[in-house]
Amino acid sequence: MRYEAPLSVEDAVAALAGQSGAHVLAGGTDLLVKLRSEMIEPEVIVDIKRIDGMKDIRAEEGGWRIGAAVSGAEMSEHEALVADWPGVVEAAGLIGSTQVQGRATLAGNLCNASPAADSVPAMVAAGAVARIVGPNGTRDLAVIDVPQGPGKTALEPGEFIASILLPARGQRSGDAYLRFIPRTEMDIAVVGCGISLSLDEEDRVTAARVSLGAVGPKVMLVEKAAEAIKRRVLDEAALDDLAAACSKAATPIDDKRGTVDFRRHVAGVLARRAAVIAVNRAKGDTA
Amino acid sequence: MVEVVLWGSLADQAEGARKVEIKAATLRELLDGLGEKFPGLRPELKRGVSVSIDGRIYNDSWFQPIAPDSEVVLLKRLKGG
Amino acid sequence: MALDDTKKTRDFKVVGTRPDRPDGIDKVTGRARFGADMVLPGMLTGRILRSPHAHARIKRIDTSKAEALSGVKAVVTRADFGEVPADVADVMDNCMAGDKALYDGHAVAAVAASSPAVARKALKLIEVEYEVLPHVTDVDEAIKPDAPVLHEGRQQETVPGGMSANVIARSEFGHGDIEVGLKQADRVVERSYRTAATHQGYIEPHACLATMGPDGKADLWVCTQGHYMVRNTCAAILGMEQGQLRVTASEIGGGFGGKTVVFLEPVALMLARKSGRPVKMVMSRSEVLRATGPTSSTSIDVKIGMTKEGRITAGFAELRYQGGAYPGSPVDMGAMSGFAPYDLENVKTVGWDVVTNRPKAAAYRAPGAPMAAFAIESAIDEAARGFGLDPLEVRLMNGADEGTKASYGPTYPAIGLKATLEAAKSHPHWSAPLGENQGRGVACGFWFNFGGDTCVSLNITPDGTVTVSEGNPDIGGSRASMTMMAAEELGIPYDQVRTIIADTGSLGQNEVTDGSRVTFAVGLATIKAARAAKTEMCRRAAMVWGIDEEAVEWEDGAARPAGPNAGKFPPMTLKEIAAIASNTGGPIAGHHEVNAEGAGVSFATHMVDVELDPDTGSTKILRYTVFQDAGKAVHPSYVEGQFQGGAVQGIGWALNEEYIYGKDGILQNAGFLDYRIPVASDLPMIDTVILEIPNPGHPYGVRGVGETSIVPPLAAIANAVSAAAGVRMTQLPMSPPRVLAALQAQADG
Amino acid sequence: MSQIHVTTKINGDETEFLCEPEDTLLDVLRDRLGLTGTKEGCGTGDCGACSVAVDGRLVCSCLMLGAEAEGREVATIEGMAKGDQLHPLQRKFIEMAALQCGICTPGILVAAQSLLERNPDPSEEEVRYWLAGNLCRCTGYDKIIRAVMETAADMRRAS
Repeated sequence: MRYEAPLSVEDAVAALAGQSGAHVLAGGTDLLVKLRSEMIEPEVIVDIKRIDGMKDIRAEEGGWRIGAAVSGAEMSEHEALVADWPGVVEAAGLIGSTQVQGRATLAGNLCNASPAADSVPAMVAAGAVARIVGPNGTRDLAVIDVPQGPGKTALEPGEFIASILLPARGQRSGDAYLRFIPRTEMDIAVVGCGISLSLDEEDRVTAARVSLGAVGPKVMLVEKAAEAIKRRVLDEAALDDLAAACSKAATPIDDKRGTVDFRRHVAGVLARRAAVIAVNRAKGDTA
Repeated sequence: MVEVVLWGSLADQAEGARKVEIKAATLRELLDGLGEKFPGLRPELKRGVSVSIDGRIYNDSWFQPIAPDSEVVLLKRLKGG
Repeated sequence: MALDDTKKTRDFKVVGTRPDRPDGIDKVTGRARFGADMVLPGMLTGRILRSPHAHARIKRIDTSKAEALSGVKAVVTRADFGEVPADVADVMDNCMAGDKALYDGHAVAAVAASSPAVARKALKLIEVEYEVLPHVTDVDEAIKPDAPVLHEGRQQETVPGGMSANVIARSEFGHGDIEVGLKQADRVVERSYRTAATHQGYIEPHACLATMGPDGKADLWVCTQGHYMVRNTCAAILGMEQGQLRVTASEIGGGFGGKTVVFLEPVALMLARKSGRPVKMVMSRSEVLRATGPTSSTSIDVKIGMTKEGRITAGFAELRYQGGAYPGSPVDMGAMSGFAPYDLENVKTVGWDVVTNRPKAAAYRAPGAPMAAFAIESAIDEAARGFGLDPLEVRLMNGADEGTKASYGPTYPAIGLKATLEAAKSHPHWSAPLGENQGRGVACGFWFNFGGDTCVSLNITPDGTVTVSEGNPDIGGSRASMTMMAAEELGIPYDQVRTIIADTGSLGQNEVTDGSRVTFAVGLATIKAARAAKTEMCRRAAMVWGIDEEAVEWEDGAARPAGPNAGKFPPMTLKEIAAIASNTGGPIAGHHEVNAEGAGVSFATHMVDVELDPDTGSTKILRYTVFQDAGKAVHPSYVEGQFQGGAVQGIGWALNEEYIYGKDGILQNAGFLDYRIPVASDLPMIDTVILEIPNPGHPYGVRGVGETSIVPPLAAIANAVSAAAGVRMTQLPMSPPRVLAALQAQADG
Repeated sequence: MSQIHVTTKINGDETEFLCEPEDTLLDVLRDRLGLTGTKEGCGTGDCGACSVAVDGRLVCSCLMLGAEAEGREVATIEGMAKGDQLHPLQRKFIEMAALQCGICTPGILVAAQSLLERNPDPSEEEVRYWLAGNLCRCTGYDKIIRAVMETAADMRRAS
C-alpha cells in the first residue's frame, strides 16, 4: 500500500487514476475501520486534506459550499452555517463521538454509502449537490443520486467528491434531522429522518423535502410525505398524515439494530418530531 | 456423628436422603465418609464441592474441625468472577 | 483460623479514610504498563486464525505455505500440544480447537512473525478444510432431543435419560414442599423469562508477552485476574513444571471475571517455544467479543405463591443456562442464589447446564446470579403489585435475617439484607414523586463472596518503611486497601507503606482475583502478616530492653512495655527498631499464607426510576440508588466505585447489551458499535448508601463488595420499566423494539 | 513496501519517525515512539481509549494514519503533566477516585482537557455528551463526571 497526499485536485485525480485499489482519505473514520478489519486492501490511499479548498466553508450564491475535508466539528463551530442549515449541521454532528467529529466529513459520510448515514438524509432534505472531480473534469450530482445501494456510489473510477453545496433557500425556512438509536450516543441510526421546509406568512408549508435513512437500501426522498403537508399548516392532522406517509414509504429489514415493524413505526414518529422542529426554526427565521 | 444436609439432586445419589449422618471430626473425614457410605456421591465429590459449616463456607481445608452439633451443608462448588 | 482477636468496636485511623491510590499517578500520566504495553528485543507478533463456522469438523490444516513465508518464525496448531491432563483438556481445546471448531471465532491455528503485516499475511496462507456441521446457539433449542450435538459422553449422572447430550448436568436445591406452599397462596405468579448473553466488556483486550528458552525456562507478562492460575494452567498444558514458568501480572484494564481463564497464553508460550523468540499477542476487540468468555444466555421459569398480605408461601424456579461450547455454565450459582434474600418455608430451584455453539462462558461478576435474580425478583414484584402491596414492604416481610435457613441450605449469621431494605425505605428516593411515563423499581441481590489461597509478605526496610507483596492483580484499587490495612495494623502513616503485586516467583499460590475475595482474603493475610512483623518487632525491643517479649506490646507504631511491671522504657518506634535490625538478629518481615475461609455473604437493594418514550420504546434511567452492605468499607470511594460500576453494567445488561447470533451461527455484533455498553450520556449519577454490618470472619469486618452490585439491577430496571409501561417485561435486553412491541401489544389487546 | 518519513511535533517536541503507510497514528505512538500511554481498546473509534489532540482537535488516534501527522502537532497523555506538576484534571481524578482499572483514564483525561479548553463551565449534560465516546466499564462514569466538573470549577476559581 502507498500513501499519497497531493496538493492539487489534478494530482489527486492522477494518483487515483489507473488504480483499481485506490481509496480517498478525508476524515478516515470509515476508511480506517475498513482497512483495519481487512475489508479493503488498497493499493494506494489518496489523502485529499492538503488540497487547497478542501477544508473551506464558503458562502456561494446564498448557500454554502463545504469542502470535502471539513469535519463535523468545524461545521458546528461555523455560526453562519449553523444558522442557515441547523439540521444538516446537527446531522453531521451526530456521527460518532466528539473524537470522530474531529475528523468525519459530509463527503465521507456520503461516499461510505451506508443507508444509515446520519448526514445524508439531512443533505437530501436540503437538496444538497455534490461537486465531483475526476479524469473527465468536474460535474455536479444531487446528493440523493450519489449512493446507489449499500456501499455503492455513482462515482466513476478516479472520481472523488470535492465539495458539497447546501443551496440557498428563502425566508421562513427551517430544517431538522432526527434519528433513533438505542443509546444516547455512539450508535448507528436505526431510523433517520430529515426534513427541510418553507412556510408562508400564514404558516402554511410552501415547500418541503422529507427523507428517510436506514429504512431501505439507500437514503430515500419521500415525495408523498412532502405532498402530505404542502399547503397545510402543520397541525396534528397534518403531522399524522406526514407520519403515516413516512411509515408507509419505509421499506426496512429486520437486523441486529431493529425490526421492520419498529422501523416503520419510528419513521413516522421521527418525521412528526423533526417537522415540529423544522417549523419552529422556519418561524424563528422571521421572529 | 455429624448431620450433613445434601442439596436436592444430590439426595438422588444418596439413596434419596436429604440428611445423612457421617462420623467425622474434620472436613476431610466428612468428605471421605460421604464417599464411602454413598458411592453415588463420588462423581460430584470428585468434581469438587463447597461445605458450609455453621454458616461459613469452606472449600479445601481438610482439617477444618467440625463439631458434632455443627450445621453442615454440602454446596455446589462456588465460583466467582 | 483463629479470628478471636477481632476487635468488635474499633477506632480506625486509616481504614475508612480516602487516601490517594498508590498507582494513581502512573495511571493518570500514562506510565502504567498494561498487557499490551510491554516490549522485548527481538519480539515477534503472534496472531490467531479463527473458525468462520459455528460448528465444523476440522478435516485438514496445511500450514506449509505460511511456514514458507519470509518473516514467519513459527506456526502452531493443536497437534503441537499433544496430550494434556484431563483437568485442562477443555481449556486446551478452547485455546486451540482439536477435531472440531465449536463456535464462530474458535482458534484453529496461530503464527508468530516478524511484523503484524507478515503475521496477517501468514494467516491467509494457512489452509483449513472444514466439514461444516449443523449448529445450535439457543439454549432452549439446544435442549431439544434432535438438536445438533456438540459433545458425546459428557453428560453427568444427574441428568435423566433420554435428553439431548447437550444437557450436561441437572442440580436441585431448596427445602420444604412447593406444592404445599402453592396451596397456601392467594395468588400464584407463573412466568417465563429470558436473558441474552452479555460480555464483561473490559476496555483492555487480552494481551501477553511470552519468552521461553531451550532449557524450558519461561516468562510470561500478561493482563489477567490471576497470574498464578495462568502459571498453573499453562504449565499443565505445555507439560512444564510450574516453577519453571514465571508469570508477571501487568496492570489489568478491567476483567469482571473475564480474565479468570486463559485464551492466548498457552499459544503464546508454544509460539515462543517453537520460535525461540519472545512472542507478543494482543487480541482485537472483535476477537475479544467472538472468542473470550461472555456470560450465559438463559431461559428461566418461575412460580411464586403469595398470600394477600404479601407472605411468600412458595418459590420455585427452573433455570436453563447455556455456557457455550464446554460444560460449566454458572447455572448452579444462579439456582443457589436466586431466592437467597428470602426466608422461605417452601423453596426449590432446578438448574440445567447446557452446551451450545458459542464461546465458553467465563465468570462475569457474581456469575449466574443476576439472571436468576432478574426472573425471581420480577415475579415477586408482580405478585406484590398484583395485591397492591408495597414491593419494599413485601421484601422486608419475607427478607432473610440472622438465623434464617437460606434457600441454598445453611443458616445465616449476621447479614445485612434488612439493613439495605430499611435504608432504601427511609431514603428520599423512595418517596420522590414520579411523572408521566415514569416508573420506579426495586430489587434485592445476594452474593456468596469467597476466600481461597492467599499469600502476603510484608517487609520492613532498613529505614523503617514497609513494603507489602501480594499476589492478586489490582483490578479496582486493592493496592490502596492493602496499604491502608497494613498501615492501620502497624500504626504508621499510609504513605510509609507501598504495596506491589509480586510475580509468581515471589510468593506461594494465590487464588485468582475473583469472588469479591481480595479485600477480604488478601486484607486478612496482610493484617496477619503485619501482626507477625509486630510480634517480631516487639521481640527485638524486648531484647534491647532486656525484658520478656510477652511484656512488650505494640501500639501507635511503636513497641512499648506492656505495663508498669514491665519496666520503664520509652517507646521504640518502628523506625528505631528497623534501624537496629541487623544488630538484633537481621531483617524483619512478616508473612502470612492461608486458605482464607469464612468470607461473609453480601446483600444489596437497588432502586431505580425510569422514563419511557411511549412512541419509541426507549428507556431513560432517571435516578439510581444502590444500598449495599460492605461489612466495613476500607476505602469508601472504591467501595462506592464498585457499587456504581456494577449497577451500570447491570443497566447495560437490562437495556441494550446482547450477543446477537445470525441463523448461520455467526456473531453479528463483534464490536463496541453494536455491542452497546452504556456511555456517559446514557446515565444519571449513581447514588450509593454503604451499610456496614461487620463480617465476623474478618478482623476488620470486611465483606467482599465487588460482585453483589450487579445482581439486582436487571430486575430493578425490569420492575421499573414494567411499572412505567403497565405491562410486564420478561425478556432482556429491554431494547426499544421489544418495549415498543410490548406497549403496542397491550394497546391492541 | 516503502516506509514514509514523517516530521511532526509530539507534546511540543520536534519528532521524526518512519512508518508504514497503513500504520495508524496509534500504532506509531505505541510501537514506534514508545508512547504507550495512549491505549487501544477497539481500533474502530468506538471506545476513545486512544484519544489524542491533533492541532488542538480531539481525535481517535486509531482512526488516523501516522503519515497524516506530517507537519501537525500531536498532544498525548504523556504531555499532560508539566514536569512533576500534574494537570488539575490528573490531580482531581486521583483525589476523587475517578479511575478504577485505569485503562480508559488517559483517553478520558485527554478528552476532558479538550472540553475544558473550549468550555470552562460545562454543564453535567455537556460533560456527559462530550465524553460519550470514551467508554469506561469500571466506574459507571459517576466519579469521572464529578471530577471533570470539580476541576472546571477549580480552574475557574484559579483564573
